[in-house]
Amino acid sequence: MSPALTTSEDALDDGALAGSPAVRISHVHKSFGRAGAATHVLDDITLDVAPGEFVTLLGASGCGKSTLLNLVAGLDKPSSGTIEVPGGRPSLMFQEHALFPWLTAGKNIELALRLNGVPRPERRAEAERLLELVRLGGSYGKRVHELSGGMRQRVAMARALAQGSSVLLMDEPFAALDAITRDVLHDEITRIWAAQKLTVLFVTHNVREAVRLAQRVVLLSSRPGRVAREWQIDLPQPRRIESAGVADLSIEITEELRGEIRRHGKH
Amino acid sequence: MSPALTTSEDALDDGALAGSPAVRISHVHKSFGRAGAATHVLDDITLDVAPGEFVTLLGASGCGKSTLLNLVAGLDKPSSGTIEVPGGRPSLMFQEHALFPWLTAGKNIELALRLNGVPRPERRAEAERLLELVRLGGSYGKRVHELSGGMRQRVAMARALAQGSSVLLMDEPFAALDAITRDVLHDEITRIWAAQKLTVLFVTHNVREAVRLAQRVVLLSSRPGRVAREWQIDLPQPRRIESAGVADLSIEITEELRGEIRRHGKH
Amino acid sequence: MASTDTAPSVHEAQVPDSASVEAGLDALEAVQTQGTPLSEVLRTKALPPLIALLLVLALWQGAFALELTSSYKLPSPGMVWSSLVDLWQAGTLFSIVWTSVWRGVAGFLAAVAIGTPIGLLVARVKPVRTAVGPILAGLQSLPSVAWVPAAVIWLGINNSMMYAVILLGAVPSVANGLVSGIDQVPPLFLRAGRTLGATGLANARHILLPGALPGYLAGLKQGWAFSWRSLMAAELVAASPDLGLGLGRYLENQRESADMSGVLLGIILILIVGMAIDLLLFAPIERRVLRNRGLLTTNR
Amino acid sequence: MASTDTAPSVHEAQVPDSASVEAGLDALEAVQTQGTPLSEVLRTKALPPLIALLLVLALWQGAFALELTSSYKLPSPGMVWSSLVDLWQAGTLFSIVWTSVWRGVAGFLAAVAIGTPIGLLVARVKPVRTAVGPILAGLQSLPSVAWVPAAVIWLGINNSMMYAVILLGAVPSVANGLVSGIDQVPPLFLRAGRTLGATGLANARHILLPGALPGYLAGLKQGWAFSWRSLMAAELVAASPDLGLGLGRYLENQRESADMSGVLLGIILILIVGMAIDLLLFAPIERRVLRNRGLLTTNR
Amino acid sequence: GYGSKSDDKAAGSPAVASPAGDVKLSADSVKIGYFANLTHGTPLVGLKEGIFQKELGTTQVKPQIFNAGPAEIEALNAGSIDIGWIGPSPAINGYVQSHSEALKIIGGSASGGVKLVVNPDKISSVDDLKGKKIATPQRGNTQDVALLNYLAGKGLKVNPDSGAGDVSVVRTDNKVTPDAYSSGAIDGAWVPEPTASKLVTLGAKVLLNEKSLWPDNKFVITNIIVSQKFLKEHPDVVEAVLRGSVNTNAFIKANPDKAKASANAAIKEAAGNALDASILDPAWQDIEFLDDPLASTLQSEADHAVTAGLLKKPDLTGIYDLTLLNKVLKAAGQNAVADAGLGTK
Ligand SMILES: Nc1ncnc2c1ncn2[C@@H]1O[C@H](COP(=O)(O)OP(=O)(O)OP(=O)(O)O)[C@@H](O)[C@H]1O
Ligand SMILES: Nc1ncnc2c1ncn2[C@@H]1O[C@H](COP(=O)(O)OP(=O)(O)OP(=O)(O)O)[C@@H](O)[C@H]1O
Ligand SMILES: [Mg+2]
Ligand SMILES: [Mg+2]
Repeated sequence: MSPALTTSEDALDDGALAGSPAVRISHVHKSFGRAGAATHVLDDITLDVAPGEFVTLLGASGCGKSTLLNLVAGLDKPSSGTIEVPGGRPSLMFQEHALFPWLTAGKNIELALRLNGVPRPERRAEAERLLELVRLGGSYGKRVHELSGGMRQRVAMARALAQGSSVLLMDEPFAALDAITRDVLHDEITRIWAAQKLTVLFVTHNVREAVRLAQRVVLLSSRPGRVAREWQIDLPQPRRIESAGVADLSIEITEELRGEIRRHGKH
Repeated sequence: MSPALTTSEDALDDGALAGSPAVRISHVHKSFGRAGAATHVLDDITLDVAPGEFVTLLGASGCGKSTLLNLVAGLDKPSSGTIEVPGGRPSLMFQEHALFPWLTAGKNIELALRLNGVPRPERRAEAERLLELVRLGGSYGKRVHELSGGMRQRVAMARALAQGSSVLLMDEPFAALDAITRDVLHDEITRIWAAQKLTVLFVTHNVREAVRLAQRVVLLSSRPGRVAREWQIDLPQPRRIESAGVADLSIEITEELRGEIRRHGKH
Repeated sequence: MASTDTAPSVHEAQVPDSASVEAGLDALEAVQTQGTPLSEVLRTKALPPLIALLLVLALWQGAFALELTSSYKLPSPGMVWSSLVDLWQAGTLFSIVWTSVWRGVAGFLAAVAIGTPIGLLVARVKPVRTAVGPILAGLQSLPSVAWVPAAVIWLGINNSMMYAVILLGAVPSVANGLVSGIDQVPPLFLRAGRTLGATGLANARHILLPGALPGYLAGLKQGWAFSWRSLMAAELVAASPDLGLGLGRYLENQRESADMSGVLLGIILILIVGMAIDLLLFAPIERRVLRNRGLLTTNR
Repeated sequence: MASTDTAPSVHEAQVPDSASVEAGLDALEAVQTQGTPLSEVLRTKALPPLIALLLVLALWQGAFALELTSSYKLPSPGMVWSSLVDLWQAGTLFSIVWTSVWRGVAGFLAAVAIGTPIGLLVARVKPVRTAVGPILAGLQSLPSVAWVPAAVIWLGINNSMMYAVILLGAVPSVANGLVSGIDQVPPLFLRAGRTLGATGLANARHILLPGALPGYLAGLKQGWAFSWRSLMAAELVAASPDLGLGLGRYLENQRESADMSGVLLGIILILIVGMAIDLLLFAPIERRVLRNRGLLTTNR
Repeated sequence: GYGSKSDDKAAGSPAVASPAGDVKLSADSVKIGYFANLTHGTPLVGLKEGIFQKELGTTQVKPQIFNAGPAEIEALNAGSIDIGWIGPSPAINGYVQSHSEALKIIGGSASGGVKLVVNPDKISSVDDLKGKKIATPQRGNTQDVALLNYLAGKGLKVNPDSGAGDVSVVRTDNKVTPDAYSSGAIDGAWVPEPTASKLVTLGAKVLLNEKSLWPDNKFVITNIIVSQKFLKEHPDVVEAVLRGSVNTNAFIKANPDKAKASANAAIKEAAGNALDASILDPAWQDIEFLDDPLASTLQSEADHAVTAGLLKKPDLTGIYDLTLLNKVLKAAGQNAVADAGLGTK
């Protein structure tokens, strides 16, 4: 990998060295269930995310990615180890859209704005802007059950952005989207990330997507989840998902992922 | 495209000509809501699926793929037009897993077996076999909330297979799966389809996946949903998702899809 | 099967014979939803209750005509009707109904105002739950009549006594309804609320209460039933000009004078009030809540 | 916030001051779940109710000691205790409690058996719903005492009269609970059931009832409250040697002899039975149902 | 149309407002409790005819109508009523349970009006009672005690708590008793008027009139009680009410038919329905309205209750305070009444 680090990454590294990462995960273990029949899900995860960094998490189904995101969001407690998010409670976009069925699409976003302290007169316009951003202009008044699967995911993404936190956690945000819509949103999220200097921790199953978006790709192993390997992605932005650079790296990572999965037998 | 049709496809074409498709969708319109504020979702869809055929449906997010599958499954009524499924109620795998939270993973599958008339002594073994198939051996006793997103999808797929209907409708069954697990399941579903002579109508966003699996790819346009174009896929099975043939066709279809989406502006 | 049972006829044909009764019912249910004309609305909404009413009246009159029992035990519908006419002409009908309804509604609203915060606390604060939860359940199963002596001794015979009895009957019910509503809110929504930064009151207002609304509404309906029944019990204790003549008292008076048609009229009036509150207050709210959440896809 | 409020301390520090009360409550809730030792269980489960009990007793004794009112209006805990001792020594305590509990439980079970199919029909068959739904709501708000004369005329003074009154009180409640439970079942599950081929009874058994279980349970709890209260009302009206002496009758007897400590003892016994049924019957079922569905992630 | 038969409001209220308004009493109002029942004929008639109001002047009467004794005692304890007409057993219970603090009996009002009525098809004489079901209104109330005492005298044993024994004693609300009788759930009842006469209209026969068991055919059925606090604070008001009571009883004796109609009208006003003549006439005839509280019969009733095992030996000393009554009677030129040694010391 070429050492063509961008300036922003330099700054990030400095920040990391200065001891103030945006997310610091140290020696985190997590298991579910009672002592005897516990499932050990995460095992000694240590990971720092620098402010303004875009990290994607890859791993087999069931390896513990969502669990890790929940821990970082403060929704669950690690069995041992510590997690620090100095910038305050992160925004989280759940794997299952988690939109409130008693509110319309627009009102779901407005609720996030409201709890984020946005004054009432601005909320409506801001909500419509965010809907426009996820290509759902005109769906403001739709109920959750009137949206298609992909539309729900996009509303959830808009709501996560509305939370306005500097750390953004996203759990497979584009899984239910067609390639074209996804491409558009890739561009948008990269733009927002750069413009607002967000720190993003992004879970995906799509290796190309991971490479397309991230500054760093982290591969988790399964049972228990450990950090198996990391890649610094030094390809220049804006990248294209079809580009050869992305494809080459994706093949390398996929091979590694395949190896990880094979090592743990059938799961 | 080479005319390398397999024998089974020949048989299908004969069946279709003989006037007995497994699914016959004729001039189906579907709109939601009351007269004034109705959303017109599907517009004059006509589509026959021959017995034993594997058809994938592609289309932008929100174009009406799930709606069409629901109609075929008999869960909703077309506003006009008719749908016939002579072979009886099809199996449907929902986009949102739809597992019953009051049952364990295994019991969810056993319920399908039971309603399908499988005698009690065989159910347990059959359920475990199906779980093994979706690489979830050992998750029999897990509750739905204890499964990861991808695991839920796989249990739902196992449950759909347990229904034992000759027509199988699948709504983005592999959206939440990592590439490796998905590859394995691609092989499994192709094997089962061939072995049990199933008729499959399969919705996906992943163009490569569509090409990898299908005998025919149907592209739906958006707002309202219409059949925009169809492709017969004549690549020999077993195919590999990374193969050049699949990639080439995928690029062609993606281009077409992009055109479709562009034609309807931002949605 | 309102929302799911709309399979095209081709599917319908596959319903096994053994379930044909159910299928028949299903078919009855599968009402066309789009652009229903007025006549259709009347047919589906007004007809069934009307038929039910006529059926009951016919059975009643039939039992009377067959002289199954003497007329003082079972008066005819006509006799009850003339009791009603008497009450109408005496000019007391509305005041009787209104006295009770007003008191019941006021007491119920107070019970909601008190029961809701209690329910929130019990549902969300664990020590309060272990300490207060069973007490609420116990209170709920304590008959109102048991409270009456205590309430009378402490408060005297007046409106505050009535309200105390209503509250003791209805508050636990409202609180319990909210608790079980909150228990049923999917944890995903609670977590989503948390990541949105909803804590304390904001959490209650934006997540817990709307999330628990369907269950809470069920609790409110039961709470209304308890209010109304407790009120009837309280009205029995004493009659005084200050308290006015309510429905419970009216029923008791008819009972004392062994006027069976009056008793039946009282029962019917109480029934009608209960039904009216359900139809005019709870049913529309419930329908709206369910529809907004996509739990109700056809119109009822 | 049992399931969501377990943020690491770093997050905890960001809770704004204004919500500190809530935060305190949250902290109280955040109980460690893994491998809780017995002492811990006792502390979290037994302590709060015990404290609540002691608090009530202290307040009561305080009110008595301050002579807020004369002792025949508010007897001391000690006086109630000696009433209990009397009852114990007379050897009638258990028979009194048992007579009522047995009758109440039997009536309640019958109400469940009758109310469940009615609830299913009302929830799923639209004409039945429009016709019978409001009647159920009306019946529910009809006080049990209103039924007693009719029940006596038709059935006499015996156990069937008691059961009739209990059923009329509890059946609508159970049925309504089931209806609102079914209304809350996400349509996705109904559709899933349908594609699995669950129709008619199979649908009820495998999809509707389990799907509606949390709401249904809430209805059952209210149904029990109605059963128990109706039973008390029925016992008040008539006592015959055949019927035995139940709690409601005991309470009324004490009231008639103006024995306030006896009245309070009666109230407390009724409360205890209500709490016991909740703690021993409903709470474990409810906990299990919620836990199985992941609606309850920490142990209560 | 609506309200076309409503009573003229003025006609419904007591005839006389207040006399020349010479004396002003110490209280602005007095709350009086009673049942809308024939044995409470004194307050029914006296209030309807305005006899009380005449004596009370500007002090307003606030009537409060109860169904049952316990509720009235509770209301007295709560201060919701000051003076009440009530049967002997709730009066005794209220007095004893409050350790002599709550109330005093300050006068009598009625005697008689209790009968044992039975189903003639099943019971033709006292000897047939064995194995039958006889109703009383409440466990331990006056009629219940009387029945148990009577049965004991005939050698029939009954468990006082459950009512089981040689005769099944069914304690049931007076309102339900006629229903229970017609459904065959009971074979007879020892009940006060008008329930007794109601049963007779349903085909029952009077087997025994309770007054025949008492000396002079007299036993107390209704007393006047007052809360001790009120008696201490407003003796002038209590005296005025007693004067009203004495005058009413005299009025009833002088105009039996007018009084009967007046009582029935008061019942209609309170309960919405008047009694049928077939019930009213025999019942009214059997009740004697008098000022004497028949203190000795109260003591006997209590003794009977103790014998039957329904009461612990009560200390009734001080339950009566007949000073005011005797003062009123003396002023009216009548004889003083005795408190059988149970008066205030
Ligand atoms: N509440 C729970 N109780 C028990 N086990 C759980 C619970 N939550 C998650 N697990 C287990 O933890 C493991 C990791 O789950 P997680 O949801 O983090 O996976 P994931 O990496 O997000 O997978 P996917 O890509 O399929 O979403 C799974 O094996 C799952 O069964
Ligand atoms: N119950 C409903 N009421 C109103 N509109 C609905 C309803 N169900 C679906 N729609 C609308 O129909 C359109 C198609 O929805 P559908 O779920 O079929 O899309 P889809 O092709 O499956 O999309 P995706 O790929 O995102 O899942 C959407 O615009 C949606 O808003
Ligand atoms: Mg996940
Ligand atoms: Mg879809």
